[in-house]
Amino acid sequence: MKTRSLTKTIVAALMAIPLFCGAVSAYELTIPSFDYRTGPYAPNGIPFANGYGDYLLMLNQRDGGINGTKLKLTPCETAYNTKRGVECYENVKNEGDSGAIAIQPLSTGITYQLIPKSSVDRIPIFSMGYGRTSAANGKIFPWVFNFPATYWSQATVFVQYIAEKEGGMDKLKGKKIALVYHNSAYGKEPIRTLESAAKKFGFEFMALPVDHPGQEQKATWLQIRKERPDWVMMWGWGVMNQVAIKEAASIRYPMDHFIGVWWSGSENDVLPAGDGADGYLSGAFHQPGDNFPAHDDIKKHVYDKGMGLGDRDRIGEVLYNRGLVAAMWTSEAIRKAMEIHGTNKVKGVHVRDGFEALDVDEARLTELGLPGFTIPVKITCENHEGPGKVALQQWDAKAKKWSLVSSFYDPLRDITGPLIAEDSAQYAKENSVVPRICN
Amino acid sequence: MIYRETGQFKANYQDDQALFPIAQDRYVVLAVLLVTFAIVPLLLNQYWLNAILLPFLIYALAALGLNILTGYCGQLSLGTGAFMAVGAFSVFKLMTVIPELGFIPLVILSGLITAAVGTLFGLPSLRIKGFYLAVATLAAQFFLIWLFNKVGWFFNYNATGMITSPPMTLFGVIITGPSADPVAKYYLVAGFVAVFALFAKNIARGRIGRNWMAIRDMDIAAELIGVRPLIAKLSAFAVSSFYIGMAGALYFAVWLGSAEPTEAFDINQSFLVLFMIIIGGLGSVLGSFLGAAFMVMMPILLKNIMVDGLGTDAALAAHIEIITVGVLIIGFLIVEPHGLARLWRIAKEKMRLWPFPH
Amino acid sequence: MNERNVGGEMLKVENISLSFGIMKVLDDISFDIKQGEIRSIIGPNGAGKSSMLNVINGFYHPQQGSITFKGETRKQMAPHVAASHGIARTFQNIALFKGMSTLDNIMTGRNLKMKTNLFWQALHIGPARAEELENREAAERIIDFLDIQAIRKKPVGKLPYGLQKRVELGRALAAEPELLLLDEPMAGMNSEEKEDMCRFVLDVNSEFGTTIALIEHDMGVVMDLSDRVLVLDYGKQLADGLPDEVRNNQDVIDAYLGIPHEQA
Amino acid sequence: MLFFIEVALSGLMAGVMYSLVALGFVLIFKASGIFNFAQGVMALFAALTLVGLMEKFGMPIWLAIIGTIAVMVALAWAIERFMLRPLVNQEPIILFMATIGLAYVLEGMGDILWGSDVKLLDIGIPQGASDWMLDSFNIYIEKLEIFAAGTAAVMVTFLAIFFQKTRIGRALRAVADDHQAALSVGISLHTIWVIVWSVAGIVALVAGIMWGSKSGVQFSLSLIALKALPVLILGGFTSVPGAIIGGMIIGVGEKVAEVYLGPIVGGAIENWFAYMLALAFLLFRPQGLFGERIIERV
Repeated sequence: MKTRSLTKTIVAALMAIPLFCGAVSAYELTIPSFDYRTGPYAPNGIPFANGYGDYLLMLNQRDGGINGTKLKLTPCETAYNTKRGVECYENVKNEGDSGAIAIQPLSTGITYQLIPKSSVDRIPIFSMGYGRTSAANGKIFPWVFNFPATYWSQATVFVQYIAEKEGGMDKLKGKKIALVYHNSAYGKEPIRTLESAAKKFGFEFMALPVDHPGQEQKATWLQIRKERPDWVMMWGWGVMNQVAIKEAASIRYPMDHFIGVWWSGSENDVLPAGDGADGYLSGAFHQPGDNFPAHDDIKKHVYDKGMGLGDRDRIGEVLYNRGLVAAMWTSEAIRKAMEIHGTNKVKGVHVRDGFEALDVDEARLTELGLPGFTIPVKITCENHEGPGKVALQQWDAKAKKWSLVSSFYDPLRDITGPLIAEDSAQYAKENSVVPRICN
Repeated sequence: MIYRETGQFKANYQDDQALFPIAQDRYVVLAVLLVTFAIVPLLLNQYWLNAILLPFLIYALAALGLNILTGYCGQLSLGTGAFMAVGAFSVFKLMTVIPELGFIPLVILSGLITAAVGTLFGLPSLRIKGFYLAVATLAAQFFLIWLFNKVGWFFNYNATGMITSPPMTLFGVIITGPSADPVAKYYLVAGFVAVFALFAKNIARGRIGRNWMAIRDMDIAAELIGVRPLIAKLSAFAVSSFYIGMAGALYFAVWLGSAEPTEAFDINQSFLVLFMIIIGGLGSVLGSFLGAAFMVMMPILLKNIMVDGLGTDAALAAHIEIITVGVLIIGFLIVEPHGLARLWRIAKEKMRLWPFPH
Repeated sequence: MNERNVGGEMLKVENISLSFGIMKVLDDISFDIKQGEIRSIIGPNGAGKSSMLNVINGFYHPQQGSITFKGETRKQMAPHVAASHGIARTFQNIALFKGMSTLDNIMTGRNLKMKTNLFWQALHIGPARAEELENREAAERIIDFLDIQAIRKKPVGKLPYGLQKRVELGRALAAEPELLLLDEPMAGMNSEEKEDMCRFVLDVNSEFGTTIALIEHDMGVVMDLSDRVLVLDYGKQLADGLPDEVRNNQDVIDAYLGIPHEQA
Repeated sequence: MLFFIEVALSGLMAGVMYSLVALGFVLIFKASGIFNFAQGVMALFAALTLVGLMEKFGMPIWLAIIGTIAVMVALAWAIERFMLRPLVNQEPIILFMATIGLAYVLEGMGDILWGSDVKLLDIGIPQGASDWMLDSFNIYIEKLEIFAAGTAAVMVTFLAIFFQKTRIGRALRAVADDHQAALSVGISLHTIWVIVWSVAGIVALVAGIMWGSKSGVQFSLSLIALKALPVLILGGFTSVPGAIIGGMIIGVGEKVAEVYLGPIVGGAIENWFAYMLALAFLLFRPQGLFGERIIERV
């Protein structure tokens, strides 16, 4: 039992450290960045973190932060691991004089972990298109924002795209659609939506789980070979994506009938499959490529000064741009918060209001140097999902680039709506949350 | 205070049997308990309670459990993660079904459920030994996790299979859920750990503990002096799983607050706890604590030094951290294969005899 | 030694045959052990002496033959059953619990005398505490008897060979056995250690009235200690009788002089 | 029926892929009684090095392979010198732990040296489905896996020759039995360990190449170790043929289970089924299919 005393000494030593290096002169806005540059998912984590960080650094360099208040980017390595996520959260939440003002957990596990805490610590969670789908219900999750579109919306969009290709919603009847999913909370997300869609439109739905990490998917793809579904959707992550796409190619599955969620649609995922991946589709809510003014600013103000987080030539990759768009919306929310509360010394509690009043339309995007980069987003008190619009992008193996091949579809709210209501209600019940009134 | 036992004569075996025969040890333990329960909560901020002390205590409990099985009874197990999951999901179900029972009974109940499961998966140990057994316990690891991930009943049929611990109170104080006060959580967990560490020590130094060690050191001889391998091994699995189960329950309900089987209880969890007991010291209660402290704090310490202190880039820091952990582990095994606890004991012996070399 | 009262038959071994695969270890062995006597089993290496003991306390299961212990006849019994019926033993190459202290090793020997359940043990109050104490006293009596007080708390792994043998004897005695099987208790000891051990064996036999079956190579020791001697060679029963008879038995002499078997 | 054959076949193939990893475990366990948990990470490390040498230094494939082998040998030497030698005669579990520590070190080093993004590994191993099989029998088999099976066969033959015919090989077998015997062969234990770990390193390289070409070289590659463990206990820690046969049994078993049993119970049962299968075997042969018999004496 003597350990404890020993422990104390260590703890004392530990405690000293943050004291030495927490002091800041001018008021800075602490924006934590939960990275995972190590572990099985690092290949996806790195570009996102780079995009997220680069954009914020660019704001600092170009405009001296937001309305003249500098941003303090505080990276913390989570390795996509919930336990480390806790440590990161506790570490950053009171960092600097603003405290963490908005958190992008970048992991379903960590998001679920933080959702209850957010309301207590009054720090908004911006789980951009991932995390808990029913958090779209702002009445029950005032502190969580998952715009621009949830997994469930995305699933319904894929169904619509399929219908369009098949020639109308009525043509879905009797079709067979398979879902290959990462056997985890994240991967299970779309199942209910697709099930109720299957009921509604009369297509046959089969779900095939793949265990982490998913290097060996023979069994899964043999089943697909046997069942011959007309379309295959994939909710994959990490090495699972690459293997799945290769397998699909090997069994000569038509790539233009294979649709991945937007976490299954980066360069990393398709390159290993080479030409086989040509025509593979995936969800998207922003443009790929680095041909936007904002990218030029990043190169000019960040990379030319040698402050870039990644390689210059990987700017504009899909996941890089996703990080960038996340940073953009976050900074806009901060701007909004300053506007609403008439101060630059904002904290998490203010930024939440900023998120809730967020309104980034095409005009604003153009001002930000991102014309047509993504869809206009308007958040309201009850709807934290925003537009819920999703488009599809397709991989061109020759040119080695992604490009949007569809318009932005609206989700089928008559399917997602009830599910969201139900799930958020259950959460409210289990955790005795009283829905707030939105006016 | 010099560490001496001279002048402390044992009039009868009673005193000699005492937990800490040497007076100074008793003082130290009392001091530690005092610090733990009276001073720490005042002294430390949320970060230290939530991010370091809670996990440290909870892992210490898990390590105690594994140490009973591996350290005392010599049965190598890699199923710790899964058994923690059993505890976590049991307590989740119980909290949602019969919360009126109160939190502490629920945790103990989940421990008992885990004990049952653990005993079941302990059965192969009667036939399989060493690494074969270790790998066999992985069957438990993968199967149980799969079960909790697939069967809706375990997570009340929610959309994702993610379980979230509902708020519960103890003596009117909230101890689970987001609004629970870290200090309250800390007291709860520290209380659990202190009590069950005492129990573990008692069992270990009694008949049952001796039988476990007999099986560990020479199972044949043990059998020939009337120790029944069946009972000894299975009881070790049961008690061990009981501890691990409670640790899992606290880990989920008090510390994490929400968990997903495939990630929070994966095989790395099993290895982490195994590390703790090896680094800390096999067959030592103290070692379980030292090991847990080491494995929980060292990475954080490294990270803080490198990132906050030296301003190393987070990714590089993370890589260096992994390497350092690895090197330290190997280094420790080379320096003292019997773990931190042994180092401590040696230090004590030295103090005891000081200044005389022998 | 005649003042010792050697009673009736305690153990009877009849036509025991044991083989591993093709290798025949024991071939139709029959003998008995009387209450309170010191019975020796001798023979060259590989004669099957240890195997015989293993059969007696149930570690090996013979293909043929039966064992009668205290009137009960069985073909075989589980080791822990044998132990609970009062058969204890020591081992040719020491089988102590290396990780444990001398005291704990001997306390483990008391295992069968202790009953309290896990719950009481965890609390370490009431029955558990009382039981622990009374057995501790029993253990201490043995420690005094073998006078190893000095190494009470020492881990046995580090003790010198002779002492380890002594502790192992202590562990066997702790069970208060009726039949004590000693497998080469004096192997690898110097003469004075041997003397000590001899004394202990005799004392155990006379003071506690424990019946003893021992395997030993040192003929001198055997002839001094034993009431009767059984001789095994290549798993066969070569001779059985009083020390002097055995000493003058031609086959035994041949066997020991190592005259090739087939000629003998 | 045809489909069943297809499933079984791809099971066999997958099994061989596991065997490639299991082989490394067996070699080291056979010669030094160490359960080398780092085997998976060694495969990753080897593959990373290979790719790194090809990309960063633009080496031709053959040179890069030689370079990687050199690295693996150097690694083996370092491991022996700085890890095994100080830990000689320690409890198996201690050595096991040490190898996990080693795994961490290699993982970190790999990341720092070569970065942690996905790398393509193309050394001209045929990829994709075998069209001939697909067209003429409508059976789907990966060319890569056929190639892997061939490689495995070659490797096992080599190892067999190595163990039976060469002096070092015999020495290795001797060490497995007891260390004194090894010394009598006239080779120091240290040398033997360096050799064993080098061989295991090369085996790891082969495994790394196969899995790397299959799924790209990245961290997850190290996790195939977990796929190799059931193979290991089923085949026996000390048997080279065991690793191959075990691999095939596990491969077929898990695939058939996943395809036919999976849909009924909700899928993704491969992993635990493999372990359960191995466990079931163990209950009948506690030392694995081909492991040496354990005889207890007192």
